[in-house]
Amino acid sequence: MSTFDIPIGPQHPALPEPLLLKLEVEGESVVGVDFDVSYMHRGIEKLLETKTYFQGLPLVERICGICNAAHGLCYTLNVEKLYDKEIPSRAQYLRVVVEELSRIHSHLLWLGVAAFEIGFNTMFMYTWRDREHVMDMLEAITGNRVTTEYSQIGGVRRDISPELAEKLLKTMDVVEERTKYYIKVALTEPTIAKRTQGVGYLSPEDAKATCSVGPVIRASGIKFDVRADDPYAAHDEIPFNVITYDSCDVFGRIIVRAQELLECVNMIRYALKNLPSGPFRIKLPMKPNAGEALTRVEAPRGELLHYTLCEGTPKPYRYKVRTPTLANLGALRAMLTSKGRYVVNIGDVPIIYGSIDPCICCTARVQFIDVKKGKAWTWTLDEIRNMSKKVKA
Amino acid sequence: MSLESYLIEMLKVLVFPGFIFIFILALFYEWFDRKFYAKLQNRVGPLYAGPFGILQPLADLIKLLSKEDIVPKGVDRMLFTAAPLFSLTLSIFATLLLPIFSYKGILSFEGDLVITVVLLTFLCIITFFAGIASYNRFAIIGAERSFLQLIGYEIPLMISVVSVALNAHSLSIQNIVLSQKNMWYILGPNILGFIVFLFAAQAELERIPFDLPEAEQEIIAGWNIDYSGRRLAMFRLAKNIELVFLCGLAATLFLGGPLGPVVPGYEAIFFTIYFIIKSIFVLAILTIVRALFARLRIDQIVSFSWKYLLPLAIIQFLIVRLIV
Amino acid sequence: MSFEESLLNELKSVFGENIVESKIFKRRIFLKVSPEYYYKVVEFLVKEKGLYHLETMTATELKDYIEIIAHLGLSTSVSVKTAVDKNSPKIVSLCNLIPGAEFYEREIMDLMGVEFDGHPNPKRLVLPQDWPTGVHPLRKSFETRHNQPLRNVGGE
Amino acid sequence: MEISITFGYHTVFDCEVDRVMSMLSELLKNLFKKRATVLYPEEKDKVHVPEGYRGKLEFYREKCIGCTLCYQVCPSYTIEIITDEKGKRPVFNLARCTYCGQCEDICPTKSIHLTKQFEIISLDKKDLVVK
Repeated sequence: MSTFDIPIGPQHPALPEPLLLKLEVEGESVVGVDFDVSYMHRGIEKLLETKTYFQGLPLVERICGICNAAHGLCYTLNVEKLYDKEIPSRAQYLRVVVEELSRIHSHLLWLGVAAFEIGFNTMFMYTWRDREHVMDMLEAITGNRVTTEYSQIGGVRRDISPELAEKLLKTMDVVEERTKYYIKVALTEPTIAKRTQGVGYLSPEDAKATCSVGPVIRASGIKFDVRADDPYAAHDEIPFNVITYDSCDVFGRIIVRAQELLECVNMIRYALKNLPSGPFRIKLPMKPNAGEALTRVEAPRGELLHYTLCEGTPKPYRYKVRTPTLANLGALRAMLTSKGRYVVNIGDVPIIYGSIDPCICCTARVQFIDVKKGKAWTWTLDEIRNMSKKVKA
Repeated sequence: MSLESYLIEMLKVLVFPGFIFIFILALFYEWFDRKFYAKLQNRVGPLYAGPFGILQPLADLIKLLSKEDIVPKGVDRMLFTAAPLFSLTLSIFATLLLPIFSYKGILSFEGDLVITVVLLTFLCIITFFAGIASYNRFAIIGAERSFLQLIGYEIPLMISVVSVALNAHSLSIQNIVLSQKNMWYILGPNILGFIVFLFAAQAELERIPFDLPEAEQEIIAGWNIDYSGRRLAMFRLAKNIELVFLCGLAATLFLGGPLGPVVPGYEAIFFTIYFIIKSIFVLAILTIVRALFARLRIDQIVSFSWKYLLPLAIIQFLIVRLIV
Repeated sequence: MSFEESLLNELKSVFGENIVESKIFKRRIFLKVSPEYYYKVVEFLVKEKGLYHLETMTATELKDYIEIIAHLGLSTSVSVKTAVDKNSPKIVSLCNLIPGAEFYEREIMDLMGVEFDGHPNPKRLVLPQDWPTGVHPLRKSFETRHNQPLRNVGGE
Repeated sequence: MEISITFGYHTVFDCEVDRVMSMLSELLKNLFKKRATVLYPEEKDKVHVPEGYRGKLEFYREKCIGCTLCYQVCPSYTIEIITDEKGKRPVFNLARCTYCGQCEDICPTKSIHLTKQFEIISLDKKDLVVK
């Protein structure tokens, strides 16, 4: 049978962000795939070199809207390593609370998106409705729904009052109840099982070889979680289980994420009960010591990595961000072109793509709109207007 | 034929229960479907156009009609223009067979039940040609899928319809309605057939879990990807009228159509009300099914039809055969 | 002796003088090796020590050379640094060893202009397809337009 | 509950009813629930803004000592320092503000405050300049 190419993206209803998947299709089954992630131009790494460490924090938080708490946390932990100062443990606990809250909101959001990708609109509406509870709590604690800006260099921005903690615990009860319901639906609903079991197979060997991270590798049965392996903030004191599942398919990824929600709820409860007293923030000078630092954080999508090289100036000499989606692209290719057990159907592409919880804006953060050197590149507004006239005529 | 009776016939076709009534009903059904779907999902649904957003489908239709007419390069122009027209006319024609205000429809003859099934198949074939006409990759896949789906659901649909006909000893809709005077078929032996018919109707209407030909997340809009403006409006209207037709057909075949207790002299009004209530009941079930499931894959749909729907339909047929 | 120190000692006993520099942090070792031994050190760590997970690869333009770092590791991590020439940067690719290195190397290729020998798929990844060749945004010679503060509205 | 019909070893038909039920009962429950949507522009009183929300910025001139710390931490060049009769002071251009709250955080005299007001749209650029 002859093959033909199907472009999925850069604009496509199933893709929330611009990515081009060039699928080679034989009838309804996928035989080849190629990516292009170069549609989001932001240039954040270069931009960070022009800002001081304090100015960089709000920018880093905006790399990704969904896992911004993880980005902010990773950045602050990373920069604090340059100072050689002890950070108060109350701040570390509060950081974990907000990080886990944002993980709950991200996983609930992902559950909705996954349901949407397989055409299950009702589940999509329900999960996003229940996510609002978490968003409200984030807003009450940090002052904003999405860009939390909670973790600051030297501690956290605000303390949690006892009333707020009480309210948060109550919200956790709601979240736990709803999560249990979603796990039940995911396990029992026949169409979800049909659409996800055996789909997007990623063998443990492939998962290791492609260096995939986060729920993707854990759903292939490999116990790898930065919170347990390389604990940061207060994670070495707060107990939790690393969830793994060995079905190696999309179904496993749903179950892993859903079970992780319950773990998050328990971690928040533990952190709030055992919250140490003391200051929640110390002041640090604008200028860190020279040196290099590297921090890994388990973002909702997987291992997130920040690296910085400082030459003793207030501005970083080099700042590097590696987001989980970039690490999972190789795994995505392996899933989409898996040959033996299950040949991928066109209908499965959205859910497989969705199963890595992609965030292309994170991945392609290192580019530019404003370019001086490339000759034909600095178009002024008038030039663009002229061009559009030409196209019309 | 006298002028007066001629005029009455004309009124029947054009106003009630013909074109205008069906048109209004189609828009109302779409509104009901959307609002009920939203309610199930704890949302608001259409809200601003008219009271409770009841005019929203009309507003959508007017908006689409007033849009620029675009024919993409490289399409088969004739087929591209003809497909929406055919789709609309066939679906309107089909509704004329429904017994809305009396025991029979405007068009009624021995064997009209066969025509309804034929029309349903034709509507699907038009979908296929509409997709093929636009020469788009997604449209071709959508068209392919709509045909594959047809292979799956058509035979169970026919068997479930035939077992009703067998029960009534007639292939005419009028006789089927009349034979339900004592007991509706859904309460009698035809409950399985009703379930099969509902699933097949869902597939015919391309709604979740069988909305593969136009699966938004997979192939964008499937066979109607290139249609816009007036042509899309016609397709949408045709789909809504098909919805009326299928709900009405289910109500007629299994729920006794327009039958119910009436005040003598006002049969037409009562019959119409009963018919609408019953078909809205069917629509509500269809909407719940839409909210209940995720979309199946194409191979799963075909195997679902052959593994579950067909045995169910055959069992239904055997039950009816034993009774009659 | 902590696990990091013993690992470092083992590395030093195997590679001896080729490990130019080393630093130990909590659960992390920074190594600097000569370019010839870069692949061999990584191979040793992946095959012998089971550090199959490549976290990422970093390229930084320093004053005299471009520094490439391969960050390997699960719970204890090793960052293997090496230096490549600034004018014609070229280094062996890790893709044969770790297939997951492909995307990180393509990213460095785009942004820093380092060539990787033996890369299976040396195409653009993060830069637009019509980006001018030979322009690498993360080089220090590349200037952004907005490196000066924007003109402000002031008391207008 | 499970309905299944088997001939010999072949399951001809099986349907697990309670599988579908968990979703169906939730659907029907929601039918009688109040909608979750807040019709925002109509029901403004229902929008709950918590204490400490980072909204429109307020500036108290009498407290400011002109230390320019806010200028140094602002990531998006929102703040410009000008000199008036009392000395140095910031001027904020909210069109550029990202509402990160760094200036409020670092201000030693609490002369900058982010209010709960979140509707900041204006037709005039000058309304967005806080003096």
